[in-house]
Amino acid sequence: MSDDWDNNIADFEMPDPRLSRLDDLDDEERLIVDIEGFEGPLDVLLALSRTQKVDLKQISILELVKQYLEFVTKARALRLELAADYLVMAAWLAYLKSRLLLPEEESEDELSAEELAARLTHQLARLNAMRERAAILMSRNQMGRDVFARGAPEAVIITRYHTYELSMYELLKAYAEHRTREAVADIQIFKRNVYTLDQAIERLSDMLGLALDWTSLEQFLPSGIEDAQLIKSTKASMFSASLELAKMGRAELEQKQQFGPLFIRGRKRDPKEEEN
Amino acid sequence: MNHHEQMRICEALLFASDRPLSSIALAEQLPEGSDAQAILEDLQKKYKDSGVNLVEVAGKWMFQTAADLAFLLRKEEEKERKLSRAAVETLAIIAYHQPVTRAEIEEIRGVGVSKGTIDVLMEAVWVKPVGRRRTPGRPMTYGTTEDFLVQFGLNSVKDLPGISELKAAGFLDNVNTSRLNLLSDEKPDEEQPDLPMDDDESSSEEQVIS
Amino acid sequence: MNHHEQMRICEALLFASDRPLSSIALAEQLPEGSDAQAILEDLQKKYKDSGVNLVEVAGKWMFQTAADLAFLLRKEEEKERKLSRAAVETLAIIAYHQPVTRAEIEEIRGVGVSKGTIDVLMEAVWVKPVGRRRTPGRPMTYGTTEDFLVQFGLNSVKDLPGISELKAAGFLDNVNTSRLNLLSDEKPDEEQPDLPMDDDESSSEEQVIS
Repeated sequence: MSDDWDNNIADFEMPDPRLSRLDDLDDEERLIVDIEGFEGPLDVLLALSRTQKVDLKQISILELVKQYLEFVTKARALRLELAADYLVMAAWLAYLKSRLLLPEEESEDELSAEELAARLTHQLARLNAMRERAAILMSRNQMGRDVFARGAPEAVIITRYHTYELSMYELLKAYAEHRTREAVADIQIFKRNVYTLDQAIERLSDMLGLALDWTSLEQFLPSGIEDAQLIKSTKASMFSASLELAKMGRAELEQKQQFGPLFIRGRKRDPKEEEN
Repeated sequence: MNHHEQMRICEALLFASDRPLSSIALAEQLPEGSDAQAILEDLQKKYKDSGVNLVEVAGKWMFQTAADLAFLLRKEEEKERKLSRAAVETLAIIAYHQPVTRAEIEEIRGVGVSKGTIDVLMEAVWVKPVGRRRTPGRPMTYGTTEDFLVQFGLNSVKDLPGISELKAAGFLDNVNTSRLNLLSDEKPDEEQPDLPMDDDESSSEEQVIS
Repeated sequence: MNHHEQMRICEALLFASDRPLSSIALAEQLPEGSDAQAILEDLQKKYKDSGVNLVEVAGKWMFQTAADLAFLLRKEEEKERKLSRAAVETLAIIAYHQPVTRAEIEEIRGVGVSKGTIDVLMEAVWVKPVGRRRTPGRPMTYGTTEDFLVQFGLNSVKDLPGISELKAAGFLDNVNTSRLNLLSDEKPDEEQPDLPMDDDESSSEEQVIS
């Protein structure tokens, strides 16, 4: 392919006459600067290469680069926020151009400029070929458009492997929908009706001031609670509160037997402890 | 247009039509002055000894399997059944999360799974019990079958598209955008190539607490 | 059972179906030792000049209206799936390059495949996931379906128009998907588990006939 490719570096000692050709083009021959109409830089390059009206293998990379850079400059003037893809391609083409114009350096790790250019040409030709094939494919006689199957098919007995009909599409769709639903599932956490530990400590310490003798903890439970859940919660919190107060040295606890009633009484503050 | 050409046209029209056609309807497709009736009779003769006959029913014409070959045709009521939505979703969850217990499926779906749903999938030979979970109660776990892979042209369940691939293919797109945002918020690009189902573990945290 | 009777049976079965039937499926309905292939060829000859032809698509057989009558039958008002240019191109790339990953499609087109493009092709049942590439990330690969072959009247993907020319031009070689490959000297992926075109599309999922 590189044989066909006609950008011999040696030819470019003098300004390439072809480079000036673009300036002579009529306006209508030039690519209209319309980014929206294109699907990315490769698409633009392909369209530009077509304006050279030659076999894609024969395109002049230098002219192509020139046209592309001009296109991008104009497009940028119109729309500052030109997509990064276009600018990356522009930068790369500018680099390619410079390498094509400069004398070739011997380098082992880098591809030669010709190889890079050939690669770009190949990519453009491949895209072009796929487009042509796509058009050919779509112009074939299509089932349901040009040719038709039996309009009123009759069911046939053929050994069936499956009784149920389900396509991959339906399966994936179902899972995706499930995932989507799940992602937004409203999580409702109901506020539980609880008697908090803070409430219990506050109530217990207030009441301990009044009862200095042993008193069953049960007696301190707030009255008038109907909700079974809340009663449980109150008991648990009051028990924890009693332990907490005992730990703080503000109450004493006593239990005569296992599972027996728990007695509590307030403890006078020991002045010595306070000092510590 | 000669007679043979006209016969071909009628033949094609009758073949492709999803209902019987009248000779008047056929005549409209033929050059003026054509004798549709004669053409139809010639066609009928042509197919007389074939596996398919051209018959006239209620003044209209249609192709029909020859009566003596009716045994080849399936009865209507054996028509393929469509899977229910719940079944499709359950199948998808089993495929992605296998081995999975019924309770886990219910947890993932957030709805109960009736026994019939799994039965239908087992009847279709897409799902089978694959073992028991070593947890209290030793619940049965389900997985997909060889037939499942065959049905969907997969080499292995690992070939099912992962979440990011579903997203990329546009499957997670069509629902509504606010939902999509929520979904993509959790983790932008979780690539879970090997086990597409693994990125689902978080679902257990979404249990309703009451 | 004589040859004529066997022909009638195949004729009836094929005529009754709107999907292609394999010669194996047909042979199952014939007496043992019948030469289904020979019967099918005779049937094809019988219908050669009719308005309906017996064609071989997707490696199977079906009756369809004669291609030269398309002008008469073409249904334009039908909600013909209007595919976007991107979708058409993507379809062609998948067809010619299969199995192909999304990244490879993007590389060939030089632009990202927007969400929904592959989705649309999968919804039309022309494209399906066919497996995973054995490369890092195990990307999903796509291929075409039997429906695709039927739609475009192809016997197999090997019959895609101009495939040998494309191959000769090197257009179907491995696609280097490393970003900005133009700059890098990376060799294309060595690993290409399934040879693009030698895969015969014969997944057994397609044996279901309705």
